[in-house]
Amino acid sequence: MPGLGARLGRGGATTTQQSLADSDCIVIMGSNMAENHPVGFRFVLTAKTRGATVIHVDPRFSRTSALADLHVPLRAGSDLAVLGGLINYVLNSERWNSDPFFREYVTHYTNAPVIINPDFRGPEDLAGLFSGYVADERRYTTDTWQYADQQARPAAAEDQAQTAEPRPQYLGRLTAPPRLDPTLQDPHCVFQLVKRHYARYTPEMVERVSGIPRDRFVRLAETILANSGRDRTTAFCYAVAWTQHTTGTQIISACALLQLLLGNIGRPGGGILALRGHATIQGSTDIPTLYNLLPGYLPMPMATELERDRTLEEYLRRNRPLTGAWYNTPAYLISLLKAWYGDAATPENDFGYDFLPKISGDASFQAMIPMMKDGIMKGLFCMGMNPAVGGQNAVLAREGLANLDWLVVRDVYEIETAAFWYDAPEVRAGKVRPQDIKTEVFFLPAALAGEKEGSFTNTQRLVQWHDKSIDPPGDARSEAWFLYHLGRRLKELYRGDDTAKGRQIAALTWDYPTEGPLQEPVIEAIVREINGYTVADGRLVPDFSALRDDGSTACGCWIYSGIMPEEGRNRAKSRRGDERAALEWGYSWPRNVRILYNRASADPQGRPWSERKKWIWWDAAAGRWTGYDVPDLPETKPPDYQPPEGAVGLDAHPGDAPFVNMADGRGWLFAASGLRDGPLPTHYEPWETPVGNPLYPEQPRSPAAILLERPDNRYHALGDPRFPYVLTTYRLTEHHTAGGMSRFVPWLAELQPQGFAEISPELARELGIDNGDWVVISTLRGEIEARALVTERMQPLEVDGRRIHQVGIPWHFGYSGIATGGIANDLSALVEDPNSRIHEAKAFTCNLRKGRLRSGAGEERRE
Amino acid sequence: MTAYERRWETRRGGGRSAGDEARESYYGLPVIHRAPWRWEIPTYFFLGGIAGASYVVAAIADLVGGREERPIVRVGRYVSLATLIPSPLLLIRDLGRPERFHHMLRIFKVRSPMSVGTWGLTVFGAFVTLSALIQAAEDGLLDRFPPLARLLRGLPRRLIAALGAGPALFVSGYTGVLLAATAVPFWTKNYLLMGPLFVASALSNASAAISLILSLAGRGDHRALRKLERLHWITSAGEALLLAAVRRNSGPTIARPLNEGRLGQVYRRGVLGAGLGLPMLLGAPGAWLGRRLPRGVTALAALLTLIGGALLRYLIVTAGHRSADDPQATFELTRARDR
Amino acid sequence: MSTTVARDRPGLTGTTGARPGAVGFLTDTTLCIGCKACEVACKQWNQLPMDELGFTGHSYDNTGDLGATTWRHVAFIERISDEEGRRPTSMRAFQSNWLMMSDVCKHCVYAGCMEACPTGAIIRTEFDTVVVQQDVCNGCGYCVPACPFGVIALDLGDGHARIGDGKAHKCTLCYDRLRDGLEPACAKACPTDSIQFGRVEDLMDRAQQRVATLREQGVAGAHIYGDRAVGGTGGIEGLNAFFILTAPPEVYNLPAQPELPQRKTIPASLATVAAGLVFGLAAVLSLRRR
Amino acid sequence: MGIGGLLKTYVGMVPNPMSSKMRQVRSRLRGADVTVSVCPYCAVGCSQLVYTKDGRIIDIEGNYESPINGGTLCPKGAATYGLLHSPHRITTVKYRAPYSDHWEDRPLDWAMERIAQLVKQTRDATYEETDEHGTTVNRTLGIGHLGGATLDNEENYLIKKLFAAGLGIVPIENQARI
Repeated sequence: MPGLGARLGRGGATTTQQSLADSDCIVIMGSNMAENHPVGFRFVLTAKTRGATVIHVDPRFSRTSALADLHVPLRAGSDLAVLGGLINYVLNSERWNSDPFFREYVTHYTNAPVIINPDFRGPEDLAGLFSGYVADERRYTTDTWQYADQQARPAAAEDQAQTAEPRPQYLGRLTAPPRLDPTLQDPHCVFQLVKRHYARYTPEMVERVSGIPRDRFVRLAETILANSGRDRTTAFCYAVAWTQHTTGTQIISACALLQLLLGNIGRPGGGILALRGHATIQGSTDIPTLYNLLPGYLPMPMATELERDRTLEEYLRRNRPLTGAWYNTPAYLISLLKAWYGDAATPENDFGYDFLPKISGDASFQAMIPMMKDGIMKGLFCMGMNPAVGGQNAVLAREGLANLDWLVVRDVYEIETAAFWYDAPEVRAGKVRPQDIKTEVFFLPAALAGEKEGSFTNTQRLVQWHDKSIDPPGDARSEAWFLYHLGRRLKELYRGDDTAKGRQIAALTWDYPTEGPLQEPVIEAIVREINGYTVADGRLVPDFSALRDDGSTACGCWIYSGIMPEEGRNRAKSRRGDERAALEWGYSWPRNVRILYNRASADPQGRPWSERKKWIWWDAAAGRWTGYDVPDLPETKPPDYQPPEGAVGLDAHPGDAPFVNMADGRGWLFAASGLRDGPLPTHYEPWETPVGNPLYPEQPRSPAAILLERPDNRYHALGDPRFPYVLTTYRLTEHHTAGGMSRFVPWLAELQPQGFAEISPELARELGIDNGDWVVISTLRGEIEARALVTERMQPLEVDGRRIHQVGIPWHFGYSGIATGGIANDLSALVEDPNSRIHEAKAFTCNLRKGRLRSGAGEERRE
Repeated sequence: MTAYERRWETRRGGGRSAGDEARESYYGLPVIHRAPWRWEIPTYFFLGGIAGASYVVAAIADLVGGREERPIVRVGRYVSLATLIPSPLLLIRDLGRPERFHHMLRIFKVRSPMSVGTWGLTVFGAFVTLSALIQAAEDGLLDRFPPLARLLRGLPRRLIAALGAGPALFVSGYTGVLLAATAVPFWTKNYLLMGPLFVASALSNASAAISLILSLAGRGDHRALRKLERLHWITSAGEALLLAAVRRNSGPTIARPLNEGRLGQVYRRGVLGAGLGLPMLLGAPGAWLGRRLPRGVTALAALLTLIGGALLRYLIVTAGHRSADDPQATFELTRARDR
Repeated sequence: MSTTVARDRPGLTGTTGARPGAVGFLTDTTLCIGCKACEVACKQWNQLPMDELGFTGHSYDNTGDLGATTWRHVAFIERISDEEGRRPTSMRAFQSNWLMMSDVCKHCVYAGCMEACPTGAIIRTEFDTVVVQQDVCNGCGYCVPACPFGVIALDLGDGHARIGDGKAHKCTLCYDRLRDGLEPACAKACPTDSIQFGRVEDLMDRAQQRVATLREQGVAGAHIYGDRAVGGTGGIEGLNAFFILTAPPEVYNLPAQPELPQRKTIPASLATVAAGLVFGLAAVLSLRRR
Repeated sequence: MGIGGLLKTYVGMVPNPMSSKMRQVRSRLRGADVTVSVCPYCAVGCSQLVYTKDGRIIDIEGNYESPINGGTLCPKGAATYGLLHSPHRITTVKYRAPYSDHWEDRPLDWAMERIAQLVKQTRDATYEETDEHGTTVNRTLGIGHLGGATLDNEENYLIKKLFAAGLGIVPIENQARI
């Protein structure tokens, strides 16, 4: 989640679900929490019963809205305009300017006072663009975005290689401490830049863009303001309805910006809770199955025009800041190399640095789909993922699968991805015949939690262990089993191969002990490796502070280091809960901190902001930070600490710097680096939109969005009359993602047995549609049919004098299993947010008519 | 196609939303469940009613009648037996678990008409059999077993008949109570009328059944026939009045099944017209003016009455189902009125 | 729809005839998020098959009603716009505009199904809950129309109940779990404590406080369904599984003031006997010797 | 029970003839083994208790101890038992030959060996030691991996380690971007 990383330093939820119970106001925006995280919603209701106000800002009236005090419907894709409006409203509000708390928090804990390079220009000056735009490459050079008086040029942010996670820490080298203006008056200081940038986001403008009536917006803003401050905190909950936009990262970072201004970060009942959708989607970013990351958010080595990490030394020069927690990057990377290549990693060979593959172009999920279709990718493993349904432009995704030489699907059911060659709509419609599909398909039955042991990392960075209770049935095996034995066989096959590819696999340490009749690898042996150990005696390290850059330590993922601090103590297994931080329940990275940046829960002098909101505080007598949580800074660093000349790492941060991962220890209202489409969140329309952009008429859509337009992935022009409706996709409580884990389960399938499209009675009247009628939804990518669920929960909005209709489609459904229906992603397109490379599924355009598909494809089998 | 899809086919217009469909009631879905009974139950109501009533007629004829009523007694007893025999079979056939029919006799529960009914039917069964055997003995059908025949002829015939008349009357009427003691609007709203209606209908059917046989047997007993016709006429009149009362008492919503559609036809043309009106018309001269009717007419009137009786049971049960399926009927019945 | 405003009836509101120590459910719809965890947890624990109703278009309710193989059913009623068709902005506290209610067997203090049962298959357990003994029920089906709430049903393998064992089924309030001191599956699963399990008198106290709070917060329509004023009327004397509703019962497809059917048994019997005598007399007069 | 009891039970207003079988009813959790698990669906991280008897899972419920779910579950979590025991669960290896129109059953061991061979073939055919500038890249774009967010952290670790560090596969992606 780069949106958070770029401003706060870590790409993870800043708070816990339990902490919501301490909130005075909870804003759920870009999320349908009650439906998609019902159990997490308990804490929202707890807060509500304690008197908190719950606000749901969403295009649809959902099960979340039904429990909210305030429902604010907006046009899908206008979120950033609303957040910008809130920022502007707050900055000009009487309360914010009169209550000293806000100014104190902002001047000490954020980079508001920092003076920025005077050459910087914003969209209001440059017709919707920031300074440094390279038009023909649709990208920015960020030199003008930098802090003033810094010699070194910034690095990562301007590279062309696509990073899913930003690297705010790579703010070059702070050759001089940032120049500050505590009065916040300097025209080039961040505060003034922010103020100027959002000046045009007035309530009137918000209404024109989002369709939220002025008074309703003011009610929203006033409620949030009234519930932020020394003694009150407001929390934001968001999910993929913010992420899945070409400006998704910036929407989220706008929220971070707002929460920093309101002094809600790092405090109980405050913060930003990212609600993630899979059991360990956080874990799979921490220990990434992502092409551009190494474990612990270390970037993959690059081989591009601008970034060429030929050697370890070059890599570190680019990727190691002198200040902040990332100063120890060498220790983290070299320990990782030792964990992976063991004895083959020596000082002489840069610890096997060359064994690591280097990345050049985009190889993200969206890029992989054309790679398959174009024959660049010939073999594919799918482990618990269902691209035939979940892939954007799923039609193209299935064409890609059909062009592979081989495909290995590991799952528990015969999901669409395994059955595409005989069951896909195009096959059923007779457009393709199995006899024409060359792909060699393997379906390997997988094991489920309960049939294997291991750990998940939940939405609040909490690592929890699940025990194994029985062996998996029949040929079903865990992924660990599959990978371990596949690796064993491959090492066998390459034995004696002295080419580079032979040496690479030979160097890999792959000697895990196995157990039981199935020869399962011992999972806790993997946890040992992830936690890290000293190479000499194999003793476990207590946490990442013990990691060294001389090859004496090995560690598979530095941010998880400490999860197994000593033999036989797996902290993911600790199961003693309590009412507050529950520090003895599971293990939360980093260092078991529950609320991130919690230094900000105390004032600059280290005292709690208020009795009601105390979390951690400085105990002068003991000379250490104490409280309910693990302090998210060096435990004994006094609040008044001032870094000596030439200090490095965390020693370079003063005692009032909560954001330890940032080069200057401050929360970034202005993201000098780490974001590819601008230092300040700016509202651009979704790539497909029925309306223009009144904020920046010359630049209606994101200038940096990454386009993958091609004949089989065409886009709708801005305001294309053939596709007048805004389409948004979402989940239902009763199903899970692409349905692989729910549409095959009878008890869930019966609850939502068939795909449907939700439309407003107003639109239904225009098109002569009654509740339950069949409708066809179409885009330039594909068309599907579905039942119409005509409901007042959907509503048209008056946007800039035009009435905009919105159509909603759950994207769970497919052609396999018990509950079936048209595939929503057959309609969506491949188009990327430049920072996270996520697609835009929450707002694009479509057409809708009464009737059915001629081909009958997508019809559910029951008929 | 699911029921919902069929419903959609019929809709026109556009803009009808899920909210609209839940405006008048919860998507028109029933509030209560209708009785799961199939055709066996109304058939039993019909036959069981005749069984009980014809025993009553026979018993009364035996007790207060003289020589010329003997045919009524004889036929009545046989009819009673004949119609009783299939009854338990029908009831068992309707069970979800027929092999467990004896669980009915596991307990005796006064508040459950079905429990009481089962016991009543059992007791009545004994009387019917006994009386029928006695009759058989008197008719010399049992002469092949002289001791048994002698024993039966020795029994206190009239005493048994008197004792049996109670359970008989019960069997002819408890089914009405059984319907009354449910949550089904049409049945429970008319709880004071169901039993009487069934008794009346049972008696008129029984007298019709007996006169049908007598008339077909074609023996010289028009006196008896005329008396039967009178009874038949009175009970039919009672039945007609009770039916009218039911319709009136139900009120427009709950009475809807009687007024609408095919069932409305069954009610008006079938039960009221063919089943009650016509036979009463045909039978009136015989019943009241002492006219001697052609046997064919008597037979026809009797036959129509029997068909009408069967239709009545079908009507009452089906109307109950309809009212159970109609949420407005239940709301009508249970609307909050501070009792 | 007939909209019965729930009037407080002095002496009856908040009272229940439940026997001391009786246990039951309080289903507080104002906390319900319509997630249907109760439906699934129930089917999981009781190993009930899925129903094949298909897509209904009834908002998010694809379960329809309670039946032989569905013992918890979440109703969804959309009341989004006001009279002028305006969508809501600020709404009344807790659940509003989209009503969701998890229905279940009411375990009546005096239960129509149990009174009707001729085999004694339906009994009142030591927890004062009403349970069908599957080894006794012979599927006569008389309990079905005897339930004023449309809860119990025969599984004849037709409709969407698919075992077809011919017997009557309904919520057992997890009798087997209670026997081992475990919380019923639905109440345990409920993420928002909309479904609460406990001793009826405690739950009733809690419900009254909750209703009071809700009314203070402006939820005028908030009321208890299942005390002796509403839902537990007419000789039912209260429901061991009762509810907090914010709209008239009819909106949720519940009868406002149902009656215990067996109340009719005695008057109906007397009327029948009377009729028997009248028509018997008629018979005597018609058939007497002259 | 005495006569009174008998009458009350069998004739009274509240008859209660409990069958002997009914008297024996107990929950099936009696004598079951229990292990602690985590819900495999969304990222809330609800703790679950998995009950087993003679090597079979008989029930999965929420864990009261958890500070997150405190015993509760959502419908998906409550259906976890159904996820494991669905009639649609496949427990044998299925193989579809190129251009074939049907599945075939194959032994697991055969499939493993065949997959290893295919990986080697494809890798050997598509491996890049250096890019056009002569920078060592040691990678292949010819093989891809999808998935991870539904697996275990340790499994994600093995995927990245084997596929990226051991085989030089670049396109490794999961649902984190979806």
